Amino acid sequence: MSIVYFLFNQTLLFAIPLMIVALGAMFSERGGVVNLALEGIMVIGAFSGIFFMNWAQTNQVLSGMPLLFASMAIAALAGFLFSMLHAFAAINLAADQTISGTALNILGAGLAIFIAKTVQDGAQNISFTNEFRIESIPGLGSIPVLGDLLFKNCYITTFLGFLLLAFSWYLLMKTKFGLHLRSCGENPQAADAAGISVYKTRYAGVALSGILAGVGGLIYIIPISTEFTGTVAGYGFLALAVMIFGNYSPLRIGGAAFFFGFTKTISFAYSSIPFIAKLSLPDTFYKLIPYVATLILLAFTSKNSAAPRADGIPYDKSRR
Amino acid sequence: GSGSKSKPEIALITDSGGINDKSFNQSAWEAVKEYGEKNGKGYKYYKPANFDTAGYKAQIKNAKDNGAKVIVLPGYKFAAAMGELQNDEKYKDIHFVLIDFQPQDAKGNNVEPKSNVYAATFKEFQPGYLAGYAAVKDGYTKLGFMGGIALPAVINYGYGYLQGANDAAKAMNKTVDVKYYYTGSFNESPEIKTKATGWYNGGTEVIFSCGGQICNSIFAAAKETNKKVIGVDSDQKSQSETVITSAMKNVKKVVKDEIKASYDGKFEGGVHLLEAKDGDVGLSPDFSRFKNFKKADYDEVFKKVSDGSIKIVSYADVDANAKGDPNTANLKSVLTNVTVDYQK
Amino acid sequence: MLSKLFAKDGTKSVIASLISIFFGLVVGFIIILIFAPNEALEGFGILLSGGFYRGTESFSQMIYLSIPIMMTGLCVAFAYKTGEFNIGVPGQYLIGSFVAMYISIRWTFIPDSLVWIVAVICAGLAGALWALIPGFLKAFKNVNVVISGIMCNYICLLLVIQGIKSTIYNSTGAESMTIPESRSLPRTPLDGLLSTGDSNLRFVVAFLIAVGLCILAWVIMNKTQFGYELKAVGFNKDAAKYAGMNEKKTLILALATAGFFAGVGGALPYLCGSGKTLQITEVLPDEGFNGIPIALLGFSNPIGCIFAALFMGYINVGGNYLQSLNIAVEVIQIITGVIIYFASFTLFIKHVFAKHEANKRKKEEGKV
Amino acid sequence: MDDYAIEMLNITKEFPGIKANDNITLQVKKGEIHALLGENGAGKSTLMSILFGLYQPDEGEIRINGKAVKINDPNDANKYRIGMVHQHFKLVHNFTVLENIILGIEETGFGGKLVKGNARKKVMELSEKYKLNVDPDALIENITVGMQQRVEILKMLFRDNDILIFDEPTAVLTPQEIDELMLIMKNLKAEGKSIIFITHKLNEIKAVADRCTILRKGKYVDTVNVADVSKEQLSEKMVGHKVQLVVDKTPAKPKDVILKVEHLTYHPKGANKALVNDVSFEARAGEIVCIAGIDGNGQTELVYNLSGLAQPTSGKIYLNDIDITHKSIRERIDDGMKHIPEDRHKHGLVLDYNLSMNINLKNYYKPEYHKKGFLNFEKMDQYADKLIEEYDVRSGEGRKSIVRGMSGGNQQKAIVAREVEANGDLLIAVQPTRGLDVGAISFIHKQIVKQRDEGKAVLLVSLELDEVMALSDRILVIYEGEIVGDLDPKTTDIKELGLYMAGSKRGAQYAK
Ligand SMILES: Nc1ncnc2c1ncn2[C@@H]1O[C@H](COP(=O)(O)OP(=O)(O)OP(=O)(O)O)[C@@H](O)[C@H]1O
Ligand SMILES: Nc1ncnc2c1ncn2[C@@H]1O[C@H](COP(=O)(O)OP(=O)(O)OP(=O)(O)O)[C@@H](O)[C@H]1O
Ligand SMILES: [Mg+2]
Ligand SMILES: [Mg+2]
Repeated sequence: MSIVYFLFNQTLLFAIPLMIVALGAMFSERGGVVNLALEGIMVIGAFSGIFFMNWAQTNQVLSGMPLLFASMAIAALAGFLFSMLHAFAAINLAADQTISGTALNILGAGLAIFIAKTVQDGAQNISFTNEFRIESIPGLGSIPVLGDLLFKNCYITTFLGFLLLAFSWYLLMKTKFGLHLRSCGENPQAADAAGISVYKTRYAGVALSGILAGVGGLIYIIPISTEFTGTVAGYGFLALAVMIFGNYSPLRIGGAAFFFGFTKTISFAYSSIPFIAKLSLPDTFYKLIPYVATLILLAFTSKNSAAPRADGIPYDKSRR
Repeated sequence: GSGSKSKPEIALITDSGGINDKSFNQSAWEAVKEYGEKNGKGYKYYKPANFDTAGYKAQIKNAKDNGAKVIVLPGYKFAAAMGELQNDEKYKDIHFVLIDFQPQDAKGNNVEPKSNVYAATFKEFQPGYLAGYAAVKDGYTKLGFMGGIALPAVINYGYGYLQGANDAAKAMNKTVDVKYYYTGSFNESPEIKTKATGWYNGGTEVIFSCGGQICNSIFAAAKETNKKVIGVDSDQKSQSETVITSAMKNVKKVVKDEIKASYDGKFEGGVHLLEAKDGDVGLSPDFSRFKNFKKADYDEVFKKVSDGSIKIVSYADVDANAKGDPNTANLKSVLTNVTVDYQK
Repeated sequence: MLSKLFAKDGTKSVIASLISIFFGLVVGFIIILIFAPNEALEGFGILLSGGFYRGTESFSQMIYLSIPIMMTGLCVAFAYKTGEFNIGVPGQYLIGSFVAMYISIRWTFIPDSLVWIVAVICAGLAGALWALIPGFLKAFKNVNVVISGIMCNYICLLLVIQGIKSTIYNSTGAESMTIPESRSLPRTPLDGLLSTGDSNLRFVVAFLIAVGLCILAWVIMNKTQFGYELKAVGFNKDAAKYAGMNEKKTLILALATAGFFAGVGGALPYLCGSGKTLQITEVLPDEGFNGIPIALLGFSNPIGCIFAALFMGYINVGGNYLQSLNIAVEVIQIITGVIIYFASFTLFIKHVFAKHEANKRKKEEGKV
Repeated sequence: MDDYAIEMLNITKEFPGIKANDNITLQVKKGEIHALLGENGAGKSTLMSILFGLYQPDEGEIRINGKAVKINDPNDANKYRIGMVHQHFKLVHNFTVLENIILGIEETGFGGKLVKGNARKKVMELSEKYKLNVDPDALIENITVGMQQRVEILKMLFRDNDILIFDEPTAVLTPQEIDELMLIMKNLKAEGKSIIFITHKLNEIKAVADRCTILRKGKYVDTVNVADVSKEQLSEKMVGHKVQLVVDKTPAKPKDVILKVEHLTYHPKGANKALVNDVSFEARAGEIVCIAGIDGNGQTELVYNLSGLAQPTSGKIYLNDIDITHKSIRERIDDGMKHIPEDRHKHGLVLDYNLSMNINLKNYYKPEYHKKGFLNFEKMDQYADKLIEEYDVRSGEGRKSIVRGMSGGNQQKAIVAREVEANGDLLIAVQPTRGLDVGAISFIHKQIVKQRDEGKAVLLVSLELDEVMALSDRILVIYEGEIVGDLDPKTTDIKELGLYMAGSKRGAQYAK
């Protein structure tokens, strides 16, 4: 049984940050702005969050959960500000969104390392102490099965992830804002004619993606390391893939993130799963699983892509 | 910035790794910096624009053009470049300190360093042995080894580790399981963390983390599962409370010594094989995180290792095609009390 | 005469790119000024002198650096014309590198002087084959090229690592072997003239191949039926289909052609006698991703890619020399990012042009 | 002084390179239906977009009920109770009818949650009152174009608008739907609402409008009382010279069978019934066979099957006795199929290519236009210039013009030129005059008749009964994917045709 807990736990490790960032991307794209800048935004989020954390920990300003939340707020803010560059280009200047997204990826990585090196006398890495893991949540941790699955050896960010999933679904599908956002992604002319400000709404979509990707960058780093080295190792692009895989809809994005997280886990934890370990295939074989499985699944599920119709097309009032 | 204000006489050039890689680059940089600051010499860190022999050569030349007198080069990647440049008259007045490799010719064969080239290689299998020995002596029977990339230095640590564990087990009349893996990277990642967590969950008690920043992920895994880690290269106990000991090679000391020798006019080229005997490798001096293993136990085994009365199979003794495989015949034959689970 | 030149779309793109570069440099200067005020002027001077900073030595470095990114840039640009964002370029590049290395090192039955030709062509074909995967998935299964490209990159990476380990592994360095100089590209007198610092380099032929392929791509795109179909598919898939074009075949062929360019790009730097090796670390090659900004800065035009790649090489060489001061090299990345960011405004800048022209025309009409 | 609901005074609006509106004045009285007439590109939509706040005028003033106002965006328009049914519907395809109607003026509850209860009630009431018959929960993509238009109308009614703008609402409707729309408009007028009605169809103007303002090339021409002028006078004012409204046509002399369709059935995956069901017919050289029917009865799919854009489930298609059922589109073109597509923007043109490239869209691969794969641009341009001249395709820079910037009418002319001039015995023309002005229509009609007279078979698919009656030599009526009647236009009338189209009558040979 403990193997199940373990697999679940590790799946969360991959799935939660991917899901949060992918949900962010979803808001941007459902509003009609392609956001390739996720990688860069994640880096900026992680950088500022960890930078702040490092500062707070060395100066003993904050600690524990308050520090985690403060760092997340910083990461969110940084992600938000950074994403505004994309929004400005994509929305106000009708820029090619692929180009501006790529630009921000380069810029994000450059800025994070440049600043780190400059303020740390040449050192690129920013270290932090992980004081945020929860051994067991009092009460909840002792619930049979569920307690072991969710409430032991966990991070508050896991619950935040689930909360965000629910929130994203509600926001997109059930609220006025969601309706406006979706209309701007599908048919901005219609939205405009209905008196909705396409620009403002799209800004909001990109802003949400910036906030979520910023936070996602931070919580990607916290459980896996003790320092931030200036990269999120392509997880921004993976999040984009998860978003497309999840067909731009919140619940399916959740599913896609967990599928990907699970196959990732299998590919690195196979040696702990007795019957798979027995096969003793080469390591590379297992490492290929998540990518090959995703491709195969995509081949079967991509016929009816639900990409928003106006996704990536700058809104120009006068073009019909 | 990564250097001093005055003319950089002491230069460090890395390959693709940076100066806080928690590995030899970092140790070497600390040495360069400390020496430079203390003695008022200019120092500088350079990273090549492209990571190939041409790029390394260009950066070495750049360092020279900027006034370097001592150039420290950690890592095998510089072997070909040094093989060429040491024959170049223009570089004969510059002292080179090479860490972990010696110059190579165009065919990839090692060549003798010239008198201005100090090539330091370490017997990593010795601290590796000590680490394995100490861990088993301390009572651990389920061990892990995670190397970054199967470089000779990394392999040496691993092979020594297995043999140390084996000898301790033999002495205690036990058998020991070791999981053995090269992560294929010197950087942290969720994948490595998952792998390590998987091992810990499967019963592994201590993992020898042997590859720069992968320790970040292994520390995180150990912390979550309340398990232990053995650090590498430098004393890593301050980086995580999960570190019980570190298998060290004293890159920092060597670099500092050689820079000093250069300024003191005592620089001596050639290949220098650094070992326990001279105190250049060993375990970190603090034994407080062991349960049973004591300083006295260490001193005893250390003596045997350094005087050569224990023979340790190293990378050099194994067919190069093994690519770091711990299951080669001559290694297997000595591992009587260890079962190695090699995940390749 | 001049005004006619200015009215051309191409000219506008060039001007837009130049404006972007200008802004990128200004921002770079400001950043240097903020973080290293004392060295700002000197630093910026080094940066601007770039490929000329240390004479032929840096000039040859610039050329050498531009070769792979010119090819990956061309790859991205070519696919972009069919409307696809080929983010799978690192994989196509990597597989080209591996195939070229394997052939040069292992196919000893081919004479030394000819092996580079086989290596380059096979590397291109390997890149093309690898690009077929996203191509087929898109054409027949409607799989988004971005996501299949990302997946294929990782798959390729893992396979290549496995391939290196089992064929051309150098255990001392835990990396691939190097291609022997004798089996590299031919060295021309010009190589000797340019690479004063390095007697092994042979990048001139590589550069000529790269530039030649860019020109070839331009011809394909603008002068041939295939190019006509390719752009039609890129602009309007349905209309292309209606007109009897096989839009699936066109898409697949276009991606394969793009992959070919990336594959060749993967081969060239390893054949330059620079001692470059393939790593077994699980990191995708930078040269692949760096093709994206090249394509974008070159406004997806093959000829534009030549200049964009040279420019990138230029400032990267300059950036490298910045290390002599206390300015982190990443300032180059920041400048590149800013340039690309401004390049995304091309449409806006062109718009400003259009407005300006309309105003001018109005004034002229007013005179009459 | 008259009681004007709306006055747009001396409006000027310029786009890069063109004055779309040049000092135009439009005055609409309270409670009248005011028609706006003009050729393609005359500036009607632009003027209305200004009124609706989508564009800002460069010069001029707007007054509502005598008060000068500034309309910055559709919200302002809504404030002044102006509503608009756009030429291209402004509906979100994957939203429900109800969601589209409330979009922008939603009611929300706790936590920003959408509350739809009241809106649904109001929509149902309005739907009932005006007999619009909409299902509030249907998705837009699943309802017919006619129904979509009613949603647009409901949107205005839901917002309690008093000034209603209809931009070419009838271009996409069936005769029955047009009649219903006219009725709805009259009802609205009776309630005191003011309506601006844009159309190219003169009899619609005669049928409902009180007054009519005519524009030509961005300039104001005249405002007239509809009752006082004839159709001919109207069209003359519109184009600036006399136009002939009826098609000159001699009786057909049908010869060999060119197109033969046998038991063609098309049932795509996911559809719950066959969209084309066991259709058989022939078209001969020298005749115009028309497929008539209400939109959405399988015409589009039938043509897709014939042209190769879709693969039939069963049945056979022969062109000149060659079985082309499984041939590629390219092969069909080479076998002599010419096709004016229904959707000129989706299929007919590569909007970002220039005119020459578009005219040669189906030529470029032919031997005379390339040498070993290299295009012969000179030849292509020559050919383009010839067609541009012959068909009077107007654009800013001739063959170099990017087609996206050309007016709809000229875009259509380019397609007609390309298809008509191509070699081949069969011309399939789908709604070739949709949304075009009389001048353009009569030109295209002439070309079609000329094709017939040159001995080609013409298959015309049209929703416009006037066009069907004027052009066809035989009429096949399609209903729910089946052919239900084979009629002779000389012995039938619009009324009877309507019965067939509505499915309430079937020809003897098509009895079930
Ligand atoms: N956004 C725009 N940018 C540039 N030119 C435009 C734009 N919109 C319209 N035009 C030009 O303005 C003129 C008037 O266009 P408008 O759409 O008002 O015509 P219309 O009378 O509605 O024609 P139609 O009957 O085809 O709908 C046309 O020549 C058109 O090319
Ligand atoms: N971006 C644009 N630039 C220039 N002209 C434009 C632009 N968009 C539209 N137009 C012009 O505006 C006019 C009206 O466009 P619209 O798309 O309504 O065409 P249309 O003739 O009504 O055809 P349709 O049958 O598709 O409705 C056309 O003359 C078109 O050329
Ligand atoms: Mg119009
Ligand atoms: Mg129209």
